[in-house]
Amino acid sequence: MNALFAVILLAIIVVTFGALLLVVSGMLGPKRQPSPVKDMPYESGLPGQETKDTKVSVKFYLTAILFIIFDIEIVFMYPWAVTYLDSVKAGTGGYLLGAMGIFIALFVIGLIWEIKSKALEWD
Amino acid sequence: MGVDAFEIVINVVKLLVIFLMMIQAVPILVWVERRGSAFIQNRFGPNRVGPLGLLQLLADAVKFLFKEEFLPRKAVRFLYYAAPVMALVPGALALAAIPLGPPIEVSAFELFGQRWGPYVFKLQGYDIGVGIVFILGVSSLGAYGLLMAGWGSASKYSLLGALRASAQMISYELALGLSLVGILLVYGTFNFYEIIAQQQGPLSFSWFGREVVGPWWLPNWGVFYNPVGMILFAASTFAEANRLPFDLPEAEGELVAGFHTEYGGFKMLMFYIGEYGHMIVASSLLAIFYFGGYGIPGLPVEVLEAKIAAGTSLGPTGVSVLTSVVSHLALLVKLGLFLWIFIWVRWTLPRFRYDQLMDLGWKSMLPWALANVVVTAVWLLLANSK
Amino acid sequence: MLELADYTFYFLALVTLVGGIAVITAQNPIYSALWLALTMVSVAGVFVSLDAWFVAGVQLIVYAGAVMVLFVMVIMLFDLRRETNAFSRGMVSGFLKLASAGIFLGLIGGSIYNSAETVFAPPPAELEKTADATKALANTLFTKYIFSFEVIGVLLLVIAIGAVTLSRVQGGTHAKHD
Amino acid sequence: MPNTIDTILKVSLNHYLVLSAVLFTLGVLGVLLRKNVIVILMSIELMLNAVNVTFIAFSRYSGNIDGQVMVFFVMTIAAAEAAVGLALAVLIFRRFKEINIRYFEHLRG
Repeated sequence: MNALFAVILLAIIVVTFGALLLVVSGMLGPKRQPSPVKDMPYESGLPGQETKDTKVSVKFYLTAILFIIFDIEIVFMYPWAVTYLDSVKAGTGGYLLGAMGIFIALFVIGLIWEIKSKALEWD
Repeated sequence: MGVDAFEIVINVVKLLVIFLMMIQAVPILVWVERRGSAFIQNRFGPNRVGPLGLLQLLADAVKFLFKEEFLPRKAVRFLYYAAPVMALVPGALALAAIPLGPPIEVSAFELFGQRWGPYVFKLQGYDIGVGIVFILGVSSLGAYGLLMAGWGSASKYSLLGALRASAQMISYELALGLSLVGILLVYGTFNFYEIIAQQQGPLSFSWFGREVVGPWWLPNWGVFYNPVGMILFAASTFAEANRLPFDLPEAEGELVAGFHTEYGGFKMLMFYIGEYGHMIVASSLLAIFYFGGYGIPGLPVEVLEAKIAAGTSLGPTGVSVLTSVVSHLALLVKLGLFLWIFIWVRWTLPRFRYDQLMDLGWKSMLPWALANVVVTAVWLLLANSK
Repeated sequence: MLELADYTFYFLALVTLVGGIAVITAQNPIYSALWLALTMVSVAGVFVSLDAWFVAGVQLIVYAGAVMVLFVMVIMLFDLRRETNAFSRGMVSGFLKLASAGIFLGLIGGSIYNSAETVFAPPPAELEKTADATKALANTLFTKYIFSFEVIGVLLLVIAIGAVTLSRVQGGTHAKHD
Repeated sequence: MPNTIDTILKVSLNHYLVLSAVLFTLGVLGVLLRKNVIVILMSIELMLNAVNVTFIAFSRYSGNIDGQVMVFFVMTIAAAEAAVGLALAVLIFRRFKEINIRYFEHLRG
């Protein structure tokens, strides 16, 4: 409980510190001379061309979806891993290994399918 | 935060000090990085300002502070400014949860005519029972800083860089999380102190009901139980921190500077602080999980404390403080070594191509990490069966 | 006397509710997503205030670190900016919707208020310390709920295959009207 | 009577339940009022979070760990739902260049 308060306190401290730095460096820096060229987003020196839709590969979002699914499977392994040694010593390790074995087998099937279906191919 | 004023003040100061440690480590690391890269490439590096160029950092910081404020056209003002602040948060929160030394026991004392204590101060910002899960959770917030910067700048290089960076981060987070399962299996706890405590003393494990004990100088480190996990963990932390050979997000040839293309001055520096904070957290986790944390090989903390008590004429509080400081120095030595490896690798290995990077993460490291989990579990089952 | 724990709860509740309101009122989807991420983080804080440290960590890893990143990424991929008419139209239906949500809230609030004998009931003695709590969680998960656990495994496999297949579909919808 | 106010403000199970109820209602409002599918999905996540708060609160106040296990499952389902929902939203967007719930009636296997 106290740790929670400490975490919140530190988060507030960090954000305040960052905001303060922004403000201070904004006040100390020279005032800007606005000019349309300076305002342009960086474009390797060429005149900026703002296309309506930048082509971004759908692969990014596919990667994110697969990440969510595998991430959950990994999160399920944490409580298992923490309690595993205890149950091995208590003699029920085989059961726990079997339970997780099925789960990991499903994980592996999913992973093999993703690799075979070329969902993870980048060009 | 504590029972009385003294404890509360110390605990708040601890938070501030650990945060400042992260901030002040950055100029030093930048100096090491620049001098180190110069050394590797047979150059001089910054050597003009101050002895060995050490004051270069100060000059840089002052220069950064006096840079002009700049907001690109069409940028989303709030996100543009919030992104660098957000980049600071995960590193700072994660670092404060890492134990930097054994707890200091302060025995009761008299001050201002009042009786204080006894206290136990831990050398960390806050002690969280499930420290590993907390650090994983907090560092998974790192993607927001990148995404906000990419979106807020309204520049296509920034956007592409941010998307690449976050896709890379999440891909390697899988391997990272899975390589930790091996360590959790071996130690059976989420608590850093328990993990470090189990790594004290000589190498010893049970093998089919028989206790095997190694020579006294061979420490009981996690790396001997889980070498594959160590390699996977180290490699994925490189990718998480966006360091070479995984620094695709800021591949100069293709993306200018990635998600911080439009940033300059102190805002840029804040992204660097976030990145180095990530490196420091990763190095200390590597030290804690696989290399005994603040323990000294062949000299467990209790033995060290007894030796200090015997060798000096300090009171119990002094002995405790000295033990903590010595152990903390041991951790710092390990940290420095890993940080140097981070820098060394950057100037040695070439950069991956993006498809190679993703292939490595998904098709090599993830299966290896899975195999590591299965092998560790089976090994534990066999080794502990009678 | 109110303690630190109470103030912490009120702070977290405030952040949660402000985040929740901002999610449904922000006209720019990316702000909705970022506010929701904040809400998730403070809900994790609420979990911690209930001594559920492990679940709070999982909340951070899964929700704040994975699901919300996916949302933000999708919004960025499609370049969804400010929406001109983000809310569905219709005065009458809008009023009905608001009213029904209000009635719903009233129902829940009323039932909570009416269970007054538990209102000020003191909490039981603190649960086991975090490490043991996680182990207790694991023991329950892998004995009592083992079947659900394996079913979740199958579900995740199906989702993994289904999401990839969905993203490959080219046609399958009507041509655009109007 | 400051004492009574303190008793009411002292955090108990009901405070968590009220927080959860308000959060859930916000989610319902989001689903009813918004048109963008992605925002609707986010509102659903809001509702699921509210339910999770209830689970954890009851688990803590009745000293029963089952609630936490259930939260685990809810999170899994929520994440899976988000993954599939967003995949559908992407399909709609590719077709109509806009993510409006209206277009979902055109979905066909």
